[in-house]
Amino acid sequence: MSEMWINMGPQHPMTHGLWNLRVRLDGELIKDVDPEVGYLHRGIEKISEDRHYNEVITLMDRCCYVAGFAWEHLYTIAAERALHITPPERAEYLRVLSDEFQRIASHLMWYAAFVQDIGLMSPFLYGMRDRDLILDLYQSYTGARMTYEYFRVGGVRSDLPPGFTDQARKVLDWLTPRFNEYDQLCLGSDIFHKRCDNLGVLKANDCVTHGVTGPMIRSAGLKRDLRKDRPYSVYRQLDFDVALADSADVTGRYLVRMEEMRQSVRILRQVVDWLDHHPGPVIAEELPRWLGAPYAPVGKEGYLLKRHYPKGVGFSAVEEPHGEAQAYVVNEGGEHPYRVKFRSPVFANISAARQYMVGYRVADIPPIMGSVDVCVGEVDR
Amino acid sequence: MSTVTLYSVSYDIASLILHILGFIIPPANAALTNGNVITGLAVLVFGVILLAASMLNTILLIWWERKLLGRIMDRRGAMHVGYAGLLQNFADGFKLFRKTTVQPREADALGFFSGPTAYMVTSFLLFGILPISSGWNSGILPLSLLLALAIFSFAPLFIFVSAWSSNNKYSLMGGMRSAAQMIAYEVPLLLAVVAVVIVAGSFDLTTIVYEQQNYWFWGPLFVALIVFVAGMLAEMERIPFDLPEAEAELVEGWNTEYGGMLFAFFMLADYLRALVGSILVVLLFLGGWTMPSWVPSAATSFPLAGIFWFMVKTYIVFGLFVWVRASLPRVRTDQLLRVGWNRMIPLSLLSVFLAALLVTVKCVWPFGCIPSAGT
Amino acid sequence: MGGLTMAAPAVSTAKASAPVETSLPPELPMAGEPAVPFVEIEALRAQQFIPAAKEALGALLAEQGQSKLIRPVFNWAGRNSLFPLHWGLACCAIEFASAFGARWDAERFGVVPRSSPRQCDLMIVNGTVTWKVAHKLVTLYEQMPEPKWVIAMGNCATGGGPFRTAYSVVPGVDKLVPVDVYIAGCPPRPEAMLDGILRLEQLIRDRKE
Amino acid sequence: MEAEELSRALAPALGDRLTAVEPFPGTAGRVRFRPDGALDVFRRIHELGFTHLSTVGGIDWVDHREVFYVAWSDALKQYVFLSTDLPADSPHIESATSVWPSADWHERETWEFVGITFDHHPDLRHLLMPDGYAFHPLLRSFKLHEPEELEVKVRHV
Repeated sequence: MSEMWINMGPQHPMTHGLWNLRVRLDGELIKDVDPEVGYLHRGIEKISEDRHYNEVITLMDRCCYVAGFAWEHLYTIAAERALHITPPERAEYLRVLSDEFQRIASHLMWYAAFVQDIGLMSPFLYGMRDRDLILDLYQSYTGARMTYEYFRVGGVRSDLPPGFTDQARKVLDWLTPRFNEYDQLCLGSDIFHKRCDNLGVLKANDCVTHGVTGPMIRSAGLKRDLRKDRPYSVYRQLDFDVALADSADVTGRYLVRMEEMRQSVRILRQVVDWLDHHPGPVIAEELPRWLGAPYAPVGKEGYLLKRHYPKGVGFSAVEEPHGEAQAYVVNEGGEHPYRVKFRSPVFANISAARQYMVGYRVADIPPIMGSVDVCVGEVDR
Repeated sequence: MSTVTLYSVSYDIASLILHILGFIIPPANAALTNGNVITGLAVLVFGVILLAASMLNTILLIWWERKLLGRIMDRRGAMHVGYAGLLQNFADGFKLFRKTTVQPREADALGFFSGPTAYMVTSFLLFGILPISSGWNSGILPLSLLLALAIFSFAPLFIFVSAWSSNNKYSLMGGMRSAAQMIAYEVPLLLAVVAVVIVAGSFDLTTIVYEQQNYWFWGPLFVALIVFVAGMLAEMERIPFDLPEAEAELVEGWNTEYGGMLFAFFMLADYLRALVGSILVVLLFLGGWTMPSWVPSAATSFPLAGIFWFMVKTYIVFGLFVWVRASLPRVRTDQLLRVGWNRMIPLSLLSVFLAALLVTVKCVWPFGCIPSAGT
Repeated sequence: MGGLTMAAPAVSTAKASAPVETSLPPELPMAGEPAVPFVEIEALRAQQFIPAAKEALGALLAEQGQSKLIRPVFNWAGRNSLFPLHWGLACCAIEFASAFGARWDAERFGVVPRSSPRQCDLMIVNGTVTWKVAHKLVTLYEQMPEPKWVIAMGNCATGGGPFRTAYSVVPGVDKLVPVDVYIAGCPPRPEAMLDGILRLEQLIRDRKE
Repeated sequence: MEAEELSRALAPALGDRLTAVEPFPGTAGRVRFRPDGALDVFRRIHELGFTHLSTVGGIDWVDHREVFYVAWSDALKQYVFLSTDLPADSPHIESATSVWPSADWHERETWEFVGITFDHHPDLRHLLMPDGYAFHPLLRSFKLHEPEELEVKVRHV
């Protein structure tokens, strides 16, 4: 059979979202790939220029819908730097709590999708089942399962409900043995190793050259985690290890993500203990009224204060479940940001697709792309 | 009548119908109650019963798979339609019957329509051959096993024809994978069957079952059983060997372009083949409708006990296939073919050798002695 | 220069129906004309016969479709076995997947996602529809065989949601395809999605289609 | 590495192509440079160990446009922020893809949204918007819909 181009997407079970992988095939062998994105481009960066600083957080949840908290955190750090606001410490812990639960939830979602890609049917249900427990926790303090709008520029919206920490500990106790079960289902199977070992290999220096970050670069043995390298929020106070693997293949990425979930559980236990013993305010008190300080009605007169606020730019980078996300917020003194720019890790990871896909077979496309963990929302923004 | 057989039941029904007709239309009484006419109608009734029974069983099998999968996955499966979702598959079938059948503009009409139809018809044909219980078969066919496997191996042709004529790249790749896979696994499958035939000394399925009165073949012919089950999984295109329908990369595989009734044909034929596969495992290795001697005779001698135990065994075997489906990932084409040619064929040759050994030594310790029949 | 000037892509909401061959076959040769090979005559006859047979069959089926016995059965079957198209647009797709998870298990209602539009009855538009994907959405809709339904899941599919003012977003999927059920929420919870499907079942039952 | 250190490392090699090095929170510093010497700056930064280009972006300041780059060094564990101003009438700059291959998609996106042309880019075509989209949406002159203007006319065929 001669070579042919096939379109895998935008509606294809492999894509887990709305994008298109154009593949040139020789029989079953991949000769070339050309990812095509933008089917979910909603112009978040443009709309943000038309929104108040806190309203942008609404868009952040929808930007990456499996890791909404990570993106809220990313944006709030940048906006706080641009507006010269410092959040209270308890708010920082609450953010880390949300972030790390989000990391587990996002990785569980990835697990559910990834095992389907290699044809395992039941773990999809197990991953979704355990993810729902975390979403229940979210619901108890934010009121939503996926789109939280919980962070604020200058802190978080509200404190935890009573009894939350006990509930969180219960969930963590439930999750810890589950990870071993997942491993048994995947790593315990010879077919899994036959399918995933030495597949989608992208060595460390290629990762650096092509801007790949996150579990992909850590699976290549490069110890790169912004939570350790440039600790933001309160990660400096927390004790955890960076998950590493050295095989640079799909199995390596699997191992890294599994270990990250275990490390997140470890972080969360510390955070939950801290939250038990350190009550305090959860939002900065010196906020301007137009930014929605607590108990201050936002009215027309509130907006007048905007002129008293200094100009500034804010740059932030956080370790999102998919990799390294960055935000750049330009504050020109108005109540809207002048320009917001986001760097999505998956955007860069997909753009390097040619490097880790050519030469494999068509049946390898789903596991490889599954191991990249594509979230189209943040690719297209 | 002392024993109830499928043919006797259909003969009774046919004769009843014709006698009632003759009573209603007195002038035609003599012509209608003629023995030849009754026999002719009996054959028709026989066919209808077979068709209905296999269809019902297939639909029940789909239900059984859905519920079992649901339980393994921590959920319930179909619950809403009928008791515990028993009517769900009937709803699916009627719905698909009503749907428009869309023929893609570039598709080849002849292949597009005849492929699924032929696939389903050949799958139905198998039920005329397989004995369900003693007397419940379509008569003594000395080579029924061979015939069953021959019809079973028609499928790649029809799948490939329908995939090719869909004019869809995914369908085409699915069809080619399907053909390659079925041909690769045909050989070990047949060799595993040869092992059974050597021990049983016959190609007739009924005889093979009778040969298992003393002990079932799964013990002494364990290697053959493994090869046969693996080959059957590949022939039935179920996980871990469901590459032609690999949903992750090939959308719906070779039936991507099929909707409506033609898609229903495919689904039905797939499960018919799954049913036949389970039945063959039961017939060849698990003693068919016989039960071991330690089972109390009350459990094996009630009316239609043979059919009952046979169906129980078949559904358990199919349940094992479902269990495999729920817990294993899918393999890749090249790995599948390599395993097929490099591992399965030597294994099946080994099983043939073991069978020959068994026939020579006659007795195997935990299982007992093979009967003198077969010589 | 502004977003408004962007021309809406040419899309169709018309029901996809195969063009029916209405042109009459060529006249059969009259007596006295040069002899035509037998095969050719047979072919011409067949050409004439097939449309007639199709028409008769269609009339028969339509009559059956009106029958008091058959229609309720088909209605029951159609509403109890809704196969949605397996695709994910945006956030709602995650809740769509959750609804098939262990806790909600949409398969209880006979809802099984299929990847090929040919085998689907129901398109659940689960997320923001952009102009870039609009014509693909319409193509998928037209590839689905009749009878088919559309559920607009979430605020984005209903009316653009938070991205309503954006330059690249279709403000509501009902601009592209006819929508039967709208589900509010951003994103709707899985219960809301199941409720939407049950409401669609109710709709089909009431319409007696 | 702080801004002064960065300045000392860069200034001798780059000369007047370097305009300023300022402190910038979250990074080693903000390096301002003249657009005509862009490639030299990229190479020098790459030599300093900033081998990972994170992102490229642009800002429309109405009278001029700014293009910025963020790079990361694994040895220093730090970001560096590069930025330069381009004239609004013909904003173009040398592509960074020869130094950092990862700039490919980021530059395509920047071209698409802010209208900055990257010379010698291997494949400068639409990425997120459909082919043939005529506008650069992130320019200040591009206005969003007003909600009441949203009655989009769909042509029924």
